[in-house]
Amino acid sequence: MIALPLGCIVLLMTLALVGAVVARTASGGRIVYGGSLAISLALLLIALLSIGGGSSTVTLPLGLPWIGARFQLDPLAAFFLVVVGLGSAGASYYALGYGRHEPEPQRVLPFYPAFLAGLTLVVVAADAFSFLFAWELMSLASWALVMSHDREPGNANAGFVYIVMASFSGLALLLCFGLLAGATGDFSFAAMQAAHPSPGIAALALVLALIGAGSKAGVVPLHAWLPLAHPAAPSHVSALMSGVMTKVAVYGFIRIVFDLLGAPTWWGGVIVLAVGGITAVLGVLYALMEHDLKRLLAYHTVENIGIIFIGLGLALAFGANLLPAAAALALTAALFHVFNHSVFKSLLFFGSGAVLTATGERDMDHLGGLIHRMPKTAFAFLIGCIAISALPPLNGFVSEWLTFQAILLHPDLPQWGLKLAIPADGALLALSAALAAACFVKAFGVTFLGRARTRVAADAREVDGYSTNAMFVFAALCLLAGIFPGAVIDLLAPVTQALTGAHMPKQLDVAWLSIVPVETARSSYNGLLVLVFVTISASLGVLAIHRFASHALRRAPAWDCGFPDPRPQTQYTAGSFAQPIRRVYGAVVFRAHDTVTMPPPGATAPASIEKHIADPIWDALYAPIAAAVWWMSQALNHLQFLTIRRYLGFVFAALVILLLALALWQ
Amino acid sequence: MISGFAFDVSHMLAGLLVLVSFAMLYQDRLYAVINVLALHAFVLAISVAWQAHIQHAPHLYITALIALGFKAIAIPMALRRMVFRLGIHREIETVVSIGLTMLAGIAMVALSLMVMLPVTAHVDPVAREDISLALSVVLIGLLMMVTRRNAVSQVAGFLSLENGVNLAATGAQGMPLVVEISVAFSILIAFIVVGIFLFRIRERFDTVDLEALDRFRGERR
Amino acid sequence: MTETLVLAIPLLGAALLALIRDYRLSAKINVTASGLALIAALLLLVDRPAAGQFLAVDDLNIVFILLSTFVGFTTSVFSASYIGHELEEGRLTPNYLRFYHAMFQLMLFGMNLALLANNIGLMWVAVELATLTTVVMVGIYRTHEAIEAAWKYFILGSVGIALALFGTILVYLAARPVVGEGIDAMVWTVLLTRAHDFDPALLNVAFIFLLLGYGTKVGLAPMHAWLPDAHAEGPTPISAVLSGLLLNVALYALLRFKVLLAANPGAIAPGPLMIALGLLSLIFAAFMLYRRRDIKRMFAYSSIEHMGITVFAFGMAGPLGNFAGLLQMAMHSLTKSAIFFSVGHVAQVKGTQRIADMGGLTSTHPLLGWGLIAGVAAIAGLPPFGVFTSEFLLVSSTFAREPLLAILFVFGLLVSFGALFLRVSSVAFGEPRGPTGPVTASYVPMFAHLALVLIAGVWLPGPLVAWFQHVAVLLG
Amino acid sequence: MAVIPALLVQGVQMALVLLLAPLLTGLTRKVKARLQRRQGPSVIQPYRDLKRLLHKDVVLAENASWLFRVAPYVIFAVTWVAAALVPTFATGLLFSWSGDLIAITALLGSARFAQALAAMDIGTSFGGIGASREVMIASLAEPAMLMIALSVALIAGSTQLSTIADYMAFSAVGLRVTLALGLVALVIVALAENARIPVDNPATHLELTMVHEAMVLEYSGRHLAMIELAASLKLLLYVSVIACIFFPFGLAHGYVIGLIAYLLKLAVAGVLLGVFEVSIAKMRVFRVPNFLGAALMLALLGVLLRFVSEGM
Repeated sequence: MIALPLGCIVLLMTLALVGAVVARTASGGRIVYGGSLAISLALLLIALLSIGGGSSTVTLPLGLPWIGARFQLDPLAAFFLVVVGLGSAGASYYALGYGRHEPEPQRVLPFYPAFLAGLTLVVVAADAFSFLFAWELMSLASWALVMSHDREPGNANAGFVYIVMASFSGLALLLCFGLLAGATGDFSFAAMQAAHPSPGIAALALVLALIGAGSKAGVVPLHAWLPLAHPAAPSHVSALMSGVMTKVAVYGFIRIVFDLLGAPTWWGGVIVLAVGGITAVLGVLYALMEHDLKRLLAYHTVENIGIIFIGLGLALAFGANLLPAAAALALTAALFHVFNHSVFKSLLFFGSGAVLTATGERDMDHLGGLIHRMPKTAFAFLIGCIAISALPPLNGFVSEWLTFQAILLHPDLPQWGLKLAIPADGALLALSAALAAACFVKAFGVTFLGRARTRVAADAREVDGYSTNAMFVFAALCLLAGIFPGAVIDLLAPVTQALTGAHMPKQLDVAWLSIVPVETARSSYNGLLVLVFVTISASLGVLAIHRFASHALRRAPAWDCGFPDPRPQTQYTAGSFAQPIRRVYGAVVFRAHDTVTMPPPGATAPASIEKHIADPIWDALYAPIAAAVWWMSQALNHLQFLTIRRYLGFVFAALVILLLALALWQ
Repeated sequence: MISGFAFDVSHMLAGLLVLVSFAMLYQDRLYAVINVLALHAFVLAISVAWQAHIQHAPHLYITALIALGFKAIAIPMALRRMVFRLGIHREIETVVSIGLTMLAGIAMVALSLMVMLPVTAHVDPVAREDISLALSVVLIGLLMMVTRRNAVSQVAGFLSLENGVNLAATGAQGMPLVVEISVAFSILIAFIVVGIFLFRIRERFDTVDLEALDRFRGERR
Repeated sequence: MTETLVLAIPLLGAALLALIRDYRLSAKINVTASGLALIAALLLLVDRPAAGQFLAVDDLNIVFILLSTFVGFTTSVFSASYIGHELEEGRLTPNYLRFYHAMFQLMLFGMNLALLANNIGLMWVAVELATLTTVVMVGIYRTHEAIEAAWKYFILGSVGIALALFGTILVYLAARPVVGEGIDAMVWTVLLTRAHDFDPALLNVAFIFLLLGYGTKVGLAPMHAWLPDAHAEGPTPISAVLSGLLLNVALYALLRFKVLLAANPGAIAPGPLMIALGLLSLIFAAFMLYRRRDIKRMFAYSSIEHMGITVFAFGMAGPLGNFAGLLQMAMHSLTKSAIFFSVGHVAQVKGTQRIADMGGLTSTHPLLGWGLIAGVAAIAGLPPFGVFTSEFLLVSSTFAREPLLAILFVFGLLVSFGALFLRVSSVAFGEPRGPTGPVTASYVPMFAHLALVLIAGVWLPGPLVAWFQHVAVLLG
Repeated sequence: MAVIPALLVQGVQMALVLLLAPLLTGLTRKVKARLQRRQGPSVIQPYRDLKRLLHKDVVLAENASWLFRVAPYVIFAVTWVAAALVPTFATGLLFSWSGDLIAITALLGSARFAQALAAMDIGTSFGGIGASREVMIASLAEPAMLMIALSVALIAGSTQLSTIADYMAFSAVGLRVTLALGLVALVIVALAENARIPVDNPATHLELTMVHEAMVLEYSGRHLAMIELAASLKLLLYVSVIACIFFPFGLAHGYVIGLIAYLLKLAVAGVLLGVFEVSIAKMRVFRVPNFLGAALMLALLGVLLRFVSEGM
């Protein structure tokens, strides 16, 4: 089976070259995106077919000469290949329409298939070299895509932060693999699995994997590149980066920590839990402060990565205490959320891309009322918003519910650290879910509802069929995964079986298609039934109204307590919507405060309000590092301007010091 | 085996070279430096000739001749003319005071003895003395280059450094290619001296003072 | 016989070029001679001559020779397309071009001689020859800056070369009691077989001098000062040759002596010294990259950085470390010269080397711009290029052995990575700045180098790996 | 086949909550009025209100979208389903396992989501103010609710309300710190979620203090009826949840006793709520977070203290 994905990768690489050639032609976009779509669908099919099967490996005479390039398709890889295939198929299809608006297609077309190839290659790589090769290739290709709109202000900075962070993540993983491979230089995953590292090494490797894979996934505080890079890239690429690439990073973490490291340790779970909880809450808080639609979505990716890591941390904690069933539940929850997030985040980025195409705006405060002008986009985006807010009956709720069920199993754990950490994480998870809902009320409400705030928003037109179809397909997936979660859970069974030695009970056998994580008496959920219930109740309500109530309907100006203001500027904006939350949470986290300047009574000057928000992580971590590097480079820079005599002095000093050292040593 | 007398003489000559190096370090006038430089090369020439004699290595006489003709006579003359023609200040600007420089020079000698004497225990005595004193000369030459601002005196420092290396080369008994090496070195020196002329550093930079030369650095425009 | 061809062709070429006035013809001859030298070097693969007293070919230097002749050849092709523009601009006169071409071949001769030499004295002489020729080339524009750069290069190089000679003499002194007087005590092949009997203390002192002496030519901090200016002020083909070849030649000399030390059980391990200097160079250069305004000077600092990496790798030693070092060195030669090829044309288009005056290159000159980006990505250690392979091996193997060193090393890599991308993205992206006229460039050398680096990143040929592994064992 | 009767009981449950909900609201209002020495409207006044609203025309703002018109039905349906999932007079109803306490919380979240969006749809500043305050309050109330669910589930070993109620009714649970904290927290959450004093005032007409009322400002006629009914249902739901977790008396003794017990519990709750509301003043909006934050902390503390009480 492994040969097929590799074949797809070769095809994608070829397509990248073709893309470079045909980029400037009229049909270039169709060729590249059509080809990518076909290959992605093939990948998806291959992955779905092979997820239940065993693993198949192949060694090619490439890469490091003495071990070759190894590739493997096991259940874990197959599952993530599903995510990659699905995400890239969607993005490619969407791009068939969206890509037509690209001003400089030659900056996108060659790199797009290469990016897809990199994503796929990471998942199937089975030795450290191939893995990192693919990992960095993925970063490089996506960097090129981030830089595709290079003349827009801020994008250069975005690309810079992104590539440096990507390199940082690659180097951290490199150190991690160096640790796992030992001095022998056997970098194949098989050898690493066989070599049981000592606890100290395993601990360090876990931390390095968390740093390396985490910074690519967007774990706080290593998330800084996401809100910069995602908005800069074209929207179908944003969808891929957010929906798929961060998942591939999660894959890297799972591969290293669950597969290569061997037996987990409980405090490893504590670390991952802590990081996950903080990431989830901070991610969503950042998102709430945002008024750029794509940045908001990027911060939500951070939040969802946090949720995934909570699940992974739980799986580690349970796994370390030999509770495989609970670990399988937690891991299933995490992987389910991986799938879900890739679907709804792609959908949301498609939607934001559609808005961008229609209006040229990403700033929500310049939008509004798009539900009238772009009904299809609005509907699909709404589905995405509900899904990401973890509301039933859509898919986001299911995975968060499963995570909660895993949290509920924590009294079985013996360690006090975990007993205290897990409920706290539960609170953070709940908080992030509630805040996410708040944030998407804001996102949808400000962008699509109300009245148009600008001319461009008022003149927006619905986007092309490819884009809307792509959104509808993903919206349908959100619903399907929400009402038939058992199918996804059963699909994940071989994966968790391979990684934790257990899997959740088979769900499709449960009556009424409910899902039952442990046993019926404990907890169960049935998305389908909830949907049917709600539909029936709503229908009953509608019927009753039609039967008994007045049908009359009058259109009139909005009442607004009697003094409506015709100017759309008086509507709530993203900033004003978030004001209560900013005041409650932001005052602590972001040192947020509003300055109101009131003119004295009688004066005709306008009052003004100014909001101040600091980014604590940037200020505390990135800014000092940047300043230190800058200071250091400044401090050393005068060494460029010395006289020859002084340079000779260096040589002289080096000589004397070395001789002295030698004399003393002897 | 080399006799005690031969050893004494070569030892004395090598010591003399170190002494002359110190003398050069002591000078603060350009002409004086050039004179001492000539003396330095002269002592080297004698030393090399002595080595040729005791090692029965006639090719070393060529090296000695090069040292005498080229370094002791031609180069100092060229330098003197240059100082005259270019109107270079006769004073040498030193970076640290002469006294401190001398102290540093003594430290260099101590260092070279400290490094060399233990490690050359198995080498024959002539080479041993020569090598450790040659190292002193090299280090003092480098010290001279580092503590003088003036290009000509830096060239003088480099020449004395190079004389030290030559001393070591000839002291190493039976070393092949010594002549070739000394020729190659002479070319290098000629390049330096001619370079100052050819690049017309005076014309372009007003002075051969390297501090001034260094002002023209690409990054400070 | 073949090895003399490798030497004779450039030497004859130099003589011939010294006589020819027409610069177009001499450019062609230059290319031809370099190409012939490359062919001769390739012949060495088939027919490896026995080691003589003066010349020898073995697994170590054949890698260097091939690399050297190849880069020499591609640079001559690049130079042919480069100098025409310089003549038009009036930066060079036909007379100077004649001189330039002759010197180019002479320089190649010097480098090949240094690589082929089986005699430490001969090698020293050859390195000095190569230095002198490059000094002249660096100063060929005769601007204030060029002369200053050449002068700095010359003085520092001369001191370095003198120190190297002192070290060489000490090696001879160490060898003499064992091997006996005369030429044999300076012949590599002989030295190597007898090295275990040498006086280790003497070898230690010798190594310090050789490390600082040849290290000056390698461009290791704190002896690096000549390198940035020499790269920035000379003609770009010379920058390419300096980075791609001369540094390697000096490194090669250093490696030879390292092998010698490694063969002596009593000598100090040269590793720690090389690691220290390598790390110092890497981190220092990484920080220096940030404030550069001149694009060629920036890439010169990047060369210092990479030489630091390479020396660090050889210092770490072990089969993996040495392998990584060799690969790093080869990849750096190819990549850095490719970068200089690109930068050369960029500077010609823009009429300046100031980074601030360049911008939007991928829009105005896509091939140059993307070529530059590919080169920078390669030099920064990103796949699919070969530097990634060597840095992968180096970091991972170091971390398993010396975690602290690996972290410092990774720190340096990251800092330099940031600087390179910071600068290159301002050159390659954004609003176009500066003149945007067409360029008559030969893209073949640049893309040939990049293609090779790319192939090496994906697949290393078996024989090459075998050599490298053999040499890695040899290096201890 | 026991499905038919089971389905029937489930249907009764749904009808029951729908019918009783306005009554509870009316009872509370009446108690409040009497305590304020007013006559107050009849307890069945909410039914009359609904009827009147149903017969009125809908006046729709000009730029209202489909979402604005669909939202009332969604809110109503979702709240109704959630209410139907809570055991009222009996446990183990047919569909009770289709959603647990977490799902119920999330369903209410869906209703709130729809409500807040609808409030934003017209593009008035009052809609915005209501929605933004509502989500702020919810952002604290919902986690608190989930933490309560967690602490209860840890004791009962289930998040299924039926199972919890059975466990609470039959096992020797005793008085536990966790439960006490959970009860206090749940009451706070219930007050907040139902827009009661001190968090919000269901009867206010001062715009700047409104939360829930500000959101429904633009609704009229049958749409408003749906929303009012949903609000009543929600109040009933919370009372039911509190009753079935903390006061599960009568649930296990057959439908009749269960029903009587349930009605009694509702009556007590309605009176208590009225008494509470008249005896306390409304808070400023920005003191609400502290109030709810306290609930969240109490619930979390309850979870953590559970280990302590288990150790005793």
